[in-house]
Amino acid sequence: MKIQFNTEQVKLKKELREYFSEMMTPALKEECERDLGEGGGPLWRTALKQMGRDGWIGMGWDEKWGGKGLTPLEQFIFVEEVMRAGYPFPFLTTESVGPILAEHGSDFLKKTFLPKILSGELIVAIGYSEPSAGTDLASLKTTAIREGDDWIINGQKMWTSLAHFADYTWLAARTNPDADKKHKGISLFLVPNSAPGWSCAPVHTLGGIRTNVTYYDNIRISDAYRVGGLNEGWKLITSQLNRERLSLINFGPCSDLFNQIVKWAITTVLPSGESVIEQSWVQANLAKVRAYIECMKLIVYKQSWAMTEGNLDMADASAAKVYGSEAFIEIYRLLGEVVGYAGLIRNSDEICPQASKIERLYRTASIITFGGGANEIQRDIISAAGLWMPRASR
Amino acid sequence: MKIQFNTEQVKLKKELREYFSEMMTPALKEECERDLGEGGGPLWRTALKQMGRDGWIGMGWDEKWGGKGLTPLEQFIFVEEVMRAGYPFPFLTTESVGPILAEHGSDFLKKTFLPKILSGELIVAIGYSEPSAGTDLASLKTTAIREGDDWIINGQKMWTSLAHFADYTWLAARTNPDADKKHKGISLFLVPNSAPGWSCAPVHTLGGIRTNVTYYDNIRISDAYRVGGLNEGWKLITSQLNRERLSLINFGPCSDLFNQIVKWAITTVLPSGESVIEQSWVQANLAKVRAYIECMKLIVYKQSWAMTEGNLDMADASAAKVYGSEAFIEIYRLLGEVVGYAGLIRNSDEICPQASKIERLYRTASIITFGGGANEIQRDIISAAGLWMPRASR
Amino acid sequence: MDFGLNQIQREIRDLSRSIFKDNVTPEKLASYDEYAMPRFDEDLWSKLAEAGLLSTCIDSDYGGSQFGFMELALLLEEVGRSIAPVPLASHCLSMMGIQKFGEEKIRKKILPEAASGKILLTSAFLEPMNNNPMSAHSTSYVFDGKNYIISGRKQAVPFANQADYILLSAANGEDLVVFIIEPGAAGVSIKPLQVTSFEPQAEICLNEVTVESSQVVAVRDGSTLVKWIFDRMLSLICMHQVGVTDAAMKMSASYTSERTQFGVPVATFQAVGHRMADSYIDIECLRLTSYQAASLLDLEEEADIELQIAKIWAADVGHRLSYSAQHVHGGAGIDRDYPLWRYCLWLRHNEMIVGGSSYHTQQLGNLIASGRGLFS
Amino acid sequence: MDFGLNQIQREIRDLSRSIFKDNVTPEKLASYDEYAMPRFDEDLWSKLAEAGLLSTCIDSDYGGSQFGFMELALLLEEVGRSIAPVPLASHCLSMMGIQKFGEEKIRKKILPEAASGKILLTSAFLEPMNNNPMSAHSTSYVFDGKNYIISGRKQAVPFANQADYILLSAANGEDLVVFIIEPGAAGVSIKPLQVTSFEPQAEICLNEVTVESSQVVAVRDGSTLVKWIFDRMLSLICMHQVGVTDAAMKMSASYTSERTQFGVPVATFQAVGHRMADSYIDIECLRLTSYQAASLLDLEEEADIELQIAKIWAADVGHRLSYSAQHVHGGAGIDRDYPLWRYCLWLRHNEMIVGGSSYHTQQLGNLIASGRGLFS
Repeated sequence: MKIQFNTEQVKLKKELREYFSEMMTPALKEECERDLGEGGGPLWRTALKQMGRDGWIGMGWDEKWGGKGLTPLEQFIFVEEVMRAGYPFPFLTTESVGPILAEHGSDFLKKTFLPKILSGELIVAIGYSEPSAGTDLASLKTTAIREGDDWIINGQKMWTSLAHFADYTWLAARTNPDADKKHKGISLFLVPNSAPGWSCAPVHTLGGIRTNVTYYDNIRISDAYRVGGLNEGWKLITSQLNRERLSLINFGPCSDLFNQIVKWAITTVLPSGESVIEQSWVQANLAKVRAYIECMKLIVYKQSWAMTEGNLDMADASAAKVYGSEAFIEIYRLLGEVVGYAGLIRNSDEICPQASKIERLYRTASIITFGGGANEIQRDIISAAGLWMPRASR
Repeated sequence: MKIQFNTEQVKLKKELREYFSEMMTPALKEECERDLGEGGGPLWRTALKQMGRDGWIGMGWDEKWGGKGLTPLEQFIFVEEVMRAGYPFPFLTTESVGPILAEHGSDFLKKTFLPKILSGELIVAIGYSEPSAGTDLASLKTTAIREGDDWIINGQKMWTSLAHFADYTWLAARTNPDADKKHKGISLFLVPNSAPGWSCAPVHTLGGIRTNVTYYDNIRISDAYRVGGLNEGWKLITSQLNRERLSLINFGPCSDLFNQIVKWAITTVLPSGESVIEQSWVQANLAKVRAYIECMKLIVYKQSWAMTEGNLDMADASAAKVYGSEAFIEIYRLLGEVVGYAGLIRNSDEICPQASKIERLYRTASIITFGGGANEIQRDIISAAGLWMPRASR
Repeated sequence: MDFGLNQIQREIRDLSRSIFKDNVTPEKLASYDEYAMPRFDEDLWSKLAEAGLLSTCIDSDYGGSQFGFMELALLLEEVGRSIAPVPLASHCLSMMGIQKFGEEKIRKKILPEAASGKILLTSAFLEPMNNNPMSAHSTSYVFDGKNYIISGRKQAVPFANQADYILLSAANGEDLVVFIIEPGAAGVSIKPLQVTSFEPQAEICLNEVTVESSQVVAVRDGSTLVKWIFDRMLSLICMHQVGVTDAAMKMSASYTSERTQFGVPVATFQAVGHRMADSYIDIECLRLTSYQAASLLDLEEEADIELQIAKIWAADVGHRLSYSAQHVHGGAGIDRDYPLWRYCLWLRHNEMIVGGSSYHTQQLGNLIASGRGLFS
Repeated sequence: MDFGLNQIQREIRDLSRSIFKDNVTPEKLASYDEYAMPRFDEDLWSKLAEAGLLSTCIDSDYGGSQFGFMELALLLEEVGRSIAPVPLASHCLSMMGIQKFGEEKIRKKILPEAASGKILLTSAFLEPMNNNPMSAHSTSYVFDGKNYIISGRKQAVPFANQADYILLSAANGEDLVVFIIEPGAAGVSIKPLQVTSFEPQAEICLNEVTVESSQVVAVRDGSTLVKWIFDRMLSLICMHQVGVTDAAMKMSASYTSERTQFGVPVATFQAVGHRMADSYIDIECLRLTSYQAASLLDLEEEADIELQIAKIWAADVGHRLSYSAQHVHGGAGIDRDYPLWRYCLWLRHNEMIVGGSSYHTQQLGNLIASGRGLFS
């Protein structure tokens, strides 16, 4: 038991921080801000490929796919630092789809996709939700019907984030409508967003961020693009979501935000003559934020360590997702109180340079409490898998 | 809309406060403390009868039962003040059983019981819960079997608080084991605790307070002691619980406790030289307590007003119970933090005169989150009755 | 003690609710999103004026209906329920301040036109980094024997660019004076701010603005006037929040009752039902504390403690309800094609404006430490 | 970075868990209820001594196993899990303080006997109304050229009446000196306090107690010693709480899985399952922050920020879990014939001792305001 980084890890963190401080040019920063922390712009693309060339994206990956062969902990340090720098890293592709593909994909798929993912050349969107299949994912209606060596895909997906600039969609479709249980008739496909019949319409959200409805109209793809066993897609979905849950809870950006706000509060003087941080309620708010983030950090470090040890626990992944998603909301609120009125202003950072970011973060924070598997489902998993409590049949 | 007392009500409050400050002699106070705020001692009995003779207990009651004919609001002011004075008032008898009896009892029962209740001469305990019927009250197994004009009662009840000094038990028993729904086979009886076959064993609780298991062994009582319609006891149970919920949330004692702690914090100096209340976290704790209690006050006043208007809402009664029971817990915690180590000491009030009371209150506070109808059930009621949301069948 | 509405209050509530229901639609509200145009529905404003709802608290001498503050407060609850794009709070409070503290000449000049909606008023009391308009002033004046020369900055001024007159406070040492100025006066520059809720708000910079004595609303009791209006502003923010929260909760209750997953309405999952039950309790607390504060102000009684408590609940409940509502809606809650999201903006606005929960908790704590706030 | 236990740590955990499991039963614990007798199982103490568990952190020179602080911390988790009636934390920390700061003479006199359990040690650093033993001292000494004369008051001293020696701090101006005194010394009076958890605790009054130079453990670095022990005391309170919370949670999970209502296990109601899930998350947070603080102290690194955070969680989780556990148990949770209630007493004890959550949040806030606590 030693809950501190070793010397190499400390060195790596430092190296990465320097790398990203150079990479994040003002122009790239501006582009990322404009894209509301979603990425997809040309400079963003270029930077991603550069990271790939420099070997960062695959730090914790096997060398045969272009990785560096380090552990999930080093991989996590990389993701933490790249996010901390303000770069919208496509972690769903690299940290959740990629590893599942490496585990369950055919040799063809692995050879086709993994090197491109690790070199930052290929982005994958996730296509699960449908208008009537949200939390109840297994009731999805998009179909894939076999025709010779191909599949014909028809359906509609909701909340396909990044679809408008992603290259492929990691798509769940019904391949056996007659299965005795509905989650047993689903298979997973990698559908090129360039395929004829694919289309996409924007959905605008509270936080200003764009997501998409995607349509699949008689899309024909080869069986070679099916991932894992026929009708065995449910296992891939849950494994992918397990990984996604972890990568959603990245504390890099909010630990940096905390640092910035503390410095601002120490140096900013109120009309009354005292500094912002001299107000005791500000101290209490910052202390609460500090304690929240500290746990977030330890939870994700522990899970990265568990992945290294090969014993990532299902209840713990769900716990990380519930804790992190709900902690983010409280953190943004507490920091919003500290910056005060400035945290309501969208178009000016005159009072506090981080205030308009907090304004926006507050509006985006709910997404991951229901996205990535609603927190209710996660709590069901925790009490069942973590505490062996029986649960109601659904 | 005018959320302030009128002149008469202010006057009444003042009159009551003076009355109780005289009534609560040091000897009576000591007896009440010794009985852990439960009552039952000889001085307590005497005082109750005196309050009855002085016409207070029945303030809001019809004059024909010995009441004064005022409204539920005046009745509430009385209960608030008597509790505030530290007198363990038997509100279950006077504020929940009494009114239900007045509404549903036969003339015989009303004439037999109401005048005695209003004169402070008769205490009733509640007998619902059983070893396997807690939240699922309708599954109770205690039976009442008809024999001529009488009923023969057999069974066991849990958590029969006050039973060891009460005169009667308000007992729910199964009178039709074959009813199509289990809550349709239950009737209500008033069983004298002096009846042959009645016995009682103490159960000691976390907070030190005694409750009881009561046993009913072939108790014979006349049908005249049945309350309401045969097999229609469920309605009486829910009505009684509705009233009980409200009377559990009495903010008199905790508003007084708040006042005492504030005064102590203002006048007590720390070794560092500053007063307790100069610590900003103490101010924040006290502010939170103040805000909690204010709502508790308004919620119960509003409901007393609603009773006066004859439109007490079921969802609101449940909301009061959930809010109040959970607010008490937070209040005792926040005040406990303020008094610090003193709030862990059972046998000395040297540091802070109220500290050992807080020590005990913290240990008793959970009871009303599951007692009086578990808060889960109350929340089910609120979403269904207050928001018209469908709920799962049980 | 009466928690019910009287005849007049019921009428005002029903009338305003029906006007808002007919005139405030998601389609209309959409036209103000992202400041596409100033969030001020002038047609609706005229209708409110015609119905006599702009002048509930104004004396009949000036064309008003001469009701009390409670009636205005109830009206604001309806503004909140519909998130109607009208500057009711700032306009009415400015009128009321003039009526109570101004001299007859200024009242006659301003009130009849304001009561009928011909001109629009607003108030500028708040300043940067300061939630308390009664202390530490960034706007000051000097008196040159004839005129007042004002310099400084005001913040969070609603509808400054739309208003015909602005009530504005400025200090000279301990003295606080309230003036009435025109937005176009020399030395006044108005910088529009875009805020969470899309409400027109502005920062006002005053650079040696010259003001005549006739423009003074309150000289000796300027700080009394500022406190009088500010108290009522706090109260109306809370009342607005009562309406916003209630509407968002009911939207959530009905959405989850209709949306099915796993073959049953989402509402039947106990976790969802209980979260809504907690919202119900939360809103009852907000409602009761807000009504209480308004009721005290209606009686011209002091309400310092009660206002802090109401604002704490307005902030806490706004925060909790916003996330509960979004969460139980799933994706629909954040989709700009579904009406909930604009309610979330206002929940946030009312939570944070003039200070969040932590700030007001500390304010309440200060009052308690000074020996106030004991229960009677 | 390693979140796992090494071989030695696993052995210590398994050994201690099995000793506590065999020797700490509800029946035995019942004999200490309401201070019927001092809550100190001397038989169990001997068994721990025999197993070498009293001296994990003591050098082999003095008969110890020479492990680190982390091993002691893990041992305290097991004490918490079983709420074993043994004074392990106060005894071991006093030994460790003497070992680190005392002179060889005093070490030789005390440590071998303490390591083998023949004598019992405790520490008296806390004072009335003060959670910080490093400042504002109510106990002071004067040096008369030969001896030290101590007067003042100490509070919350565990097992003062059972101990053979007490480490005690006293101040003279800015200087803080730590002495080792005998409870029976002239001028020492011990007033037993009855606390929530039934742990033997006492207030110590010192009335001109004369102490020789040989009894000084740390003179120049007295405040370093006090902080060194106090940090570790905070850490062990948190580790104890990890064990208490984990046991109470598991008791609740299994009770609700077995208890049926409405024909199904209570656990199958989503509200119950989710409340337990929240407890699971809570305890994970407490565990990780507590392990982290212990790990830093194990490395002799500074852990001011991390200790405050761990204690905040220890308090918050203790509070929440106590009421969750009681609640989902229904009546059984508060029935003294069922084992949960004694866990609730310890949850409260560990929550409030040396300050609750609000106090420590403010302490952490002070550290942040002083520029410490930024993320690296």
